[in-house]
Amino acid sequence: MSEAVTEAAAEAALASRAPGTDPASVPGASGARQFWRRLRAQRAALVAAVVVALLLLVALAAPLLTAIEGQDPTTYHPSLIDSARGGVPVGPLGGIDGDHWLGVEPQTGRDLFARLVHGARVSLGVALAATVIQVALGVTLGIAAALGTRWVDQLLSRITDIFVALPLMIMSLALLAIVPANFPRPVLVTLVIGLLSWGNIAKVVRAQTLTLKGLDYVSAARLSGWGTRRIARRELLPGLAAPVITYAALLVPQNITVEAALSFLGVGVKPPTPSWGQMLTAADVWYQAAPQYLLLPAGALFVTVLALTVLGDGVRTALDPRAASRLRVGTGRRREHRADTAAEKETSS
Amino acid sequence: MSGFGGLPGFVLRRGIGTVLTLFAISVIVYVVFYVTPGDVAQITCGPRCSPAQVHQVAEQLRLDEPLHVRYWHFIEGLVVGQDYSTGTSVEHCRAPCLGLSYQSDQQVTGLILAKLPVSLSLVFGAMVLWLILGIGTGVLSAWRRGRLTERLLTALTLAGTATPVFVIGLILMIVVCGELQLLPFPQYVNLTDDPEQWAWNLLLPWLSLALIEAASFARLTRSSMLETLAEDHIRTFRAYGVGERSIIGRHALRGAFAPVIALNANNFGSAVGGAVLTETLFGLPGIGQELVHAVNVVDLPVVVGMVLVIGFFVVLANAVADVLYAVADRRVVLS
Amino acid sequence: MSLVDVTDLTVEFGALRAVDGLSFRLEEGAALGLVGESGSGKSTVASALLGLHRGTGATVGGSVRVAGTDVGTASDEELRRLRGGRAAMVFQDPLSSLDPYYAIGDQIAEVYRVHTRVSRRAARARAVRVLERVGIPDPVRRSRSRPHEFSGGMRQRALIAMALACEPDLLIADEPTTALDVTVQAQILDLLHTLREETGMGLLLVTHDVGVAAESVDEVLVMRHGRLVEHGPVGAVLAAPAQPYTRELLGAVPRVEARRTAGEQPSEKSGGPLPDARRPDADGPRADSVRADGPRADGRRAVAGPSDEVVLEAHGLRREFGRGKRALAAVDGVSLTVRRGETLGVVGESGSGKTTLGRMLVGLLEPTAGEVRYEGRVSSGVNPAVQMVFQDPVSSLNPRRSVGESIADPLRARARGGRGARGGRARDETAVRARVTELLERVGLEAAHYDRYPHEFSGGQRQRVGIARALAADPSVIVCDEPVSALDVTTQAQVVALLGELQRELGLALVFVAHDLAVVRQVSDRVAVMRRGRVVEEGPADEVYESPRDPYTRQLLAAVPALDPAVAARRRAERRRAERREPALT
Amino acid sequence: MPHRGGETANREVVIPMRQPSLIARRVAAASVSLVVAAGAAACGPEDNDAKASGSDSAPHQGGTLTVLNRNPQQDFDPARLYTSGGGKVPTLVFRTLTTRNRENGAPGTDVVPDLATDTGRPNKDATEWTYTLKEGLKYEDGTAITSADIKYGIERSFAPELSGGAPYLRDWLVGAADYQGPYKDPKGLAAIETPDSRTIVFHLNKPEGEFPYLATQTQFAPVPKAKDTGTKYEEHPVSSGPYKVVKNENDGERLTLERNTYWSAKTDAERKAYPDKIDVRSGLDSSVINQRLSASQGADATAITTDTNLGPAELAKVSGDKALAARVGTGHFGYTNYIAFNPNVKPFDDIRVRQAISYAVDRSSVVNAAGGSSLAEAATTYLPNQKSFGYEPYDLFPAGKTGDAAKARELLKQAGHPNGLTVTLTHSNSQDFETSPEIATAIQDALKKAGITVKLQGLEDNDYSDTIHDVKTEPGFFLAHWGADWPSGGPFLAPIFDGRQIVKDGANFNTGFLNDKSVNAEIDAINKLTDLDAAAKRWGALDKKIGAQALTVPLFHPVYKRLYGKDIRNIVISDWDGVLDPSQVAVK
Repeated sequence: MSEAVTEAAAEAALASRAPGTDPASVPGASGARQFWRRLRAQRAALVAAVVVALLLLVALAAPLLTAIEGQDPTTYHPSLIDSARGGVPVGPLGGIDGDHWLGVEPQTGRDLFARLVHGARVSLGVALAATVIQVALGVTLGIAAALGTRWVDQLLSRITDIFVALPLMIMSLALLAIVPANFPRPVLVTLVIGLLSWGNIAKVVRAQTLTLKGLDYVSAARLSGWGTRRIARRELLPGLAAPVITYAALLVPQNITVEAALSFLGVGVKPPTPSWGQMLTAADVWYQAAPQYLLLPAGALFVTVLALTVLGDGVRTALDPRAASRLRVGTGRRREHRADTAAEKETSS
Repeated sequence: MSGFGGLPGFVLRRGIGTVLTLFAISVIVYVVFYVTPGDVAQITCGPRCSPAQVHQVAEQLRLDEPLHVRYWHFIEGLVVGQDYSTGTSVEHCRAPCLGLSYQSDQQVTGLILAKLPVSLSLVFGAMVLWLILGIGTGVLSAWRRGRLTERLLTALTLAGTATPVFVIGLILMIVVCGELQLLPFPQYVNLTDDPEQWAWNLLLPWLSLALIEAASFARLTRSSMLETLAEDHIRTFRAYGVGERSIIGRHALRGAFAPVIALNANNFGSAVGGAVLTETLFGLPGIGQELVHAVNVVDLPVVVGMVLVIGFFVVLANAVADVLYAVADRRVVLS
Repeated sequence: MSLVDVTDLTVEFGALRAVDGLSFRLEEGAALGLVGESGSGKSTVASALLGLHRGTGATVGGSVRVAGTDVGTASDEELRRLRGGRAAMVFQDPLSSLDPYYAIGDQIAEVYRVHTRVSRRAARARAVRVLERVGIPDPVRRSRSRPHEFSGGMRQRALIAMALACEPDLLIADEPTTALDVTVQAQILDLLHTLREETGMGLLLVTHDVGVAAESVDEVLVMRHGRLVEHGPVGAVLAAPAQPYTRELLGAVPRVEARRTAGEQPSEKSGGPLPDARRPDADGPRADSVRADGPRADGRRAVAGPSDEVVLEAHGLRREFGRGKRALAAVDGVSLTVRRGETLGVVGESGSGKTTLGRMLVGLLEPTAGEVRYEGRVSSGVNPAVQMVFQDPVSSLNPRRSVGESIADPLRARARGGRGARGGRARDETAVRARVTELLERVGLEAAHYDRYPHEFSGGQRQRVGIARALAADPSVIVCDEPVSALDVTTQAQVVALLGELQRELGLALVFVAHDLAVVRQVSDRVAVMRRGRVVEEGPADEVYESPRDPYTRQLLAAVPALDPAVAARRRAERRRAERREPALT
Repeated sequence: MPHRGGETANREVVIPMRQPSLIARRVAAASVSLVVAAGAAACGPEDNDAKASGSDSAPHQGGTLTVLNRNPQQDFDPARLYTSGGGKVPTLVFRTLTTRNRENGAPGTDVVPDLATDTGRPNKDATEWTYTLKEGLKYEDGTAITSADIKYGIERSFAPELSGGAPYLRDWLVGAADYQGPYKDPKGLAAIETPDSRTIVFHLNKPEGEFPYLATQTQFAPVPKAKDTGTKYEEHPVSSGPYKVVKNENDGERLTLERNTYWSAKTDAERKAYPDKIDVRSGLDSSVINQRLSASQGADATAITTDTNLGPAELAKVSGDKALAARVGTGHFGYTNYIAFNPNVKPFDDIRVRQAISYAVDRSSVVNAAGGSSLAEAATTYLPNQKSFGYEPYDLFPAGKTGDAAKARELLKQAGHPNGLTVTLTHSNSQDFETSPEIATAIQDALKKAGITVKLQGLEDNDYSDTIHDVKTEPGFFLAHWGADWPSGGPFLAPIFDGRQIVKDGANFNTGFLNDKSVNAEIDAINKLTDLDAAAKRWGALDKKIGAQALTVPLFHPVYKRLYGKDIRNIVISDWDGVLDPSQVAVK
């Protein structure tokens, strides 16, 4: 099976090569606490984490926010647009004023702030849910391929190749056309993205499990009489956390852009449910007549993808012990020294 | 030990693997599109056809046969070729024959041969650009790691991934072709007819497709170079007074070569099909655009033919990557 | 003016002071050995000579003058001219010290062209000459092959060739032979010796192996915690060490000529704790510190010495890797027996198949042919009665689970499976925890360590956890795969002693797989010597060591570095004569 | 892919963009790269400013006309084209018995002779029509055009391999219902007689006064039997018009036409054919097309488009630039977008509910969703607002500018729904701004005020047309649109309201299932008339009579606004199809 993996996969594999000692670790701290300490040490990742948290909050509290503004994403305001000139918003800066914080949508006059906020709900929701599906499928099939017999490995790898070869856009078009209309569209889009593009993460997990399988502590677990299932759960899964989380953090922004592309092809989320992809598709031709109609969703998309990717990089560095040492985590070193001397005194007293 | 001993065996194994994969893809596509709603006969016959006429068209396109019979014809066509009546005469479609398009009665193989060069020239050109842009930025940010240039470049590359192609493409076109009128509006010119015009017209589509892909290459080049710089042999060369420039240029960059090949293969493969957005935006008559159109009118032969072509390129790209990987890093034995 | 003049050198990494006010001098053509355990700062000193700490954030105090250049104040340009031009360095791990993607010849040529303005072709010719000089056969063809196509020994020779390229005045060798087999190590040390005779080059040899120092240097300097302990001519220091630490260090070094003293040597009572300082350059796991009050008698004094009842047998074991014509037989038909309470030593160089054999005995690897019998019955797959202790302390314990959890694994597995002979019905949590605490203390650790994580322990402590985990399954046989080769000599002695005690106390059968002949002799009742997948000689330890029948065994024993310089010189002469008769170059 | 849902559907005319659903969202939107300036030359619905400044200097022969289109000239075979009035590009190659009058505005909706000497001579009850060909008509290869070629051309259009044409020949010609084309039964159609090489007689199974209109369609173009190659004929059809096909790449993606030397202006008063060469390029994105036309660089200066409208976004820009606004051609086409009811589905069986919805609908937000008042005009009548249709303005259920919520609530109360109603509006997911989600959401919002909560059901394009045209699955309340095959009330009202056109087991267009004896009789009566103006008046009256049943709620008529290159001369935009006619245009 071809060992070629995608960029994120290659990075993830690099990140997880030697889980073991690392000079920057703190005694008594379990993996998780160290992870947070290393993550906090990276300023960019911290800012990104805050931004992502904010975005999630906005997505969740969308109805509340629009209620505060006193608008909703679907009411038309014909009075605010100039019908003779193609429906361009009348007010300055695209109709930004007291009760329309970010102006009004051309042609329909719907409130842009409300649509943007509700759009976040769909775009982020679809992206996160699709990532969960991809990770779940990728991990299970990846581990099964690595731990199974040669024949199982060949079969699963062949299936992975097929799914990687299937053009995502085209198959989504077909699948989205087949399913009857009353099926909730955002859920359908999530399923399509999730079920079609898990190939790459499966390859990463398989490669990583193969390396872990060779490590002594996994052989020791087999010696102590444990079955393959328990070994997979207790020994392998924790080892997979680093590459999988790293890869997932890079999948989310990818999924957001795929949803936008599907909307561009006319098969994404259907009106009246707003999504950033949909707004972008409708807005890009208004680039000169009503620029803010394009800049808002494009800006939102950019900030989200930027924050998620920076956070992803930060997570990868925090999870990879070797990278942590490259980080020269300043604060940790002094405390660590004190802890070591304490440990020595204690053991040799 | 070198990877070359296994090349003929490897090529044979991958060849069989490719055929199996493509066979599976064709079955999946056939089943998925057989179920797609939309009465093909009605679409082909036209909106105001009487039920009798629709039935005649369905018979002529052999639509009323069950799925497995139609799939058998498809395989028969691939192996032996098919005969189609054009009314006045019988047209033989030589093997490998992918059938006729329901809409245009053109041989799908001919359609693909006409459209493939467009998609390939788009994707190959974009590949060259995204490699230069991506690796260049990657090396620069690895060289200047920690300093301002690196942060700037990383933010720029992230911007690339964050904006969809149809936004970048359109704005680029409006600014460059419309207002500044530096470039002509993209209009596909055959490479064979006029290479200079061909490149001139494709410059903008190449740029917008490359901007998106370059970002992931920049990030990968940077991280694998940093990884290589932490290796022991870099310390050896430093201990022998070798200058920083050649350490970065000769050794660190060489280390990043293998992962970059792997990523390039994957991106190239999916770009052939995935460039549909760029093709649609710039009106390039490529495989992606035709495929999306065919999906809309449920033109099964065209859809199956083109998905197979795209699938073939993805699998081919991965196989080539494995060989290059083995060449680049002799320690890898071709599995 | 001396070749190297170091006065009051201090090197600090943040708060850690790796080298603390060290001063020494090295004259033209002389050879100085820096000896010390991991974390003693010896490698940091070596790197300081070439100013490699510059730009890495370390603070370097005192002055270092090498071949007339003051490294501290030299400009980057001057420093670059020094490095490789006047002083060259050879590193420990030959595989990772060369660029995997370029041919060996090109890499040497590249270094050569940094210091002398010559054409690419001339530089490559120079590379071929120096490769030939260090004894690489067919140098023209080999200069075009890549590092991974060379064996360990050949790669180290290539690195030495690289150092020779610019004819430096000083060669700094940082643990040059640690990663090599003993026969190859002997050849490399001989090579260094002949090269020094021919070029008059000065040598600074950094090693943790006192024997290696004895073989190749004029003076030796013993270091501990970045400070000088003792400095003098090698013969005097080894014969009559003045400092207590040196004495204790030499005492802990296993001698290949010393017979096995059955069981008196207690496992602890090392002369006071050996505090280990966490050094960034620690090139091995930290020196171990052990509880002072020794193994508590827990009432079950098993019969001492091996009984004649056979507990584990291997018949015609064979294992192939790879498919078709490129299949490689790692183990090619091995039969041996292990009796209860007895230690079988399996010694051999890397690639001899000893580890594969160990894994087959334990059931981790399915043999291609032949079978393993436990107590007479053929056992296939994992057998709880046969456990294993692994070599690499880093990867033998799951970093994400506490030490106590890892040890409790076999107990919980047997409780769940209910298969074990003495496993009670539902072993509840407290019983498991009590048993684990008992095991922790039995191997010299503490109950409190139950919830600590592997990265908080030294190499030696981790091996003790590995042993505790093996004991938790109440095995009758433990296969130890290079259990101590990753540890410092003092820690090594303690772990070996612990194994001996456990064997006597619990009547365990041990299979001790290792490449270090001295350590194997110290622990084994019987010894099997392996070469290229076959057992070339087997028998009682003293017989095999004192009157070896097989020429390969003789060659192995001859290559073991002697602690007495005079003996070492005589052996080198013998080897050179044997060399001329039939070059056994791997 | 033929346009479905509404039923003018000639692929080539493409009323505002029959775009495959994937890029359809571009239908009205394409961005133009000009700086927006205040002021507007936006023209009112009535007058169309075809007399742009460009046409003052006299047009000359020569040069190359470029046509930038989004949809390819697929199946460029006279038998397969479904055109209105012979189409834009096809009419340059295929002359037909009669054709549309090539003049601006309303006169453009008349029928004039083309290959025939007159528009046809009917017998007294218009069941038999005779035509005589002009003298000296030749094909591109110099051979003479005979009446047998016209007969063969029509017969070919019945072959299943060459499907796609209009249904009228099948419905009107005697014994044509199950004829399968010359390949299956070579003896041909008895209903068409060719007594000699220049006369041809058509026998109809019922009176059809508007037969001359039908004779404008490409099926009436001559095809020499010797040169017929079945489905391959489209690659190089034999031309009878001013231009011949030199190159046809990828089934109409790129079509190059050059002068047909054997065509003579003497026998063809309608086609000017000034340019020497015509380069028809397609597959372009609508933004690109409008960009190029506005920039007018190089070859684009002499370029037009026959299928890409200005979108609302561009309109907002164009109206700001005087020079550019002058290069916008405005055209009207007989087309209506409306809400359709299925009276067999509750609660729409109650006429008061249908009336309540008619009152409540807010046409201004619908017009805005369709691109604003410059691109769509509110409609209260089913027939389009053009004289040729016998347009008679009426507004049976006046909803005013933003809908009459009070009247609607009152009617609902009477109908037994005091506290409002919940209904489901079915629409297509393709963004073609007729049955698109945007229009549906506009209606949803409009009816909210009248207490009617509307749930939306969006179907994929193919799924949508199958569902609304199948008697068993037709929803109760859905968006639809209809256009004329030719500018007369006949093709507009008959298929939708004639009881005998209800099709049980196939594509049914009589969505209201109206089977009113008096309506059917009136349709037959009008069909008898050969005086087209008289017929138009009676169609207008019939429209009002049907309107009372409130089976449909007319919403808006589209207005075409299209750019053309700065060097384009002699602009002619008729009301027949509202599109700039390439046969009249000059580039020098």
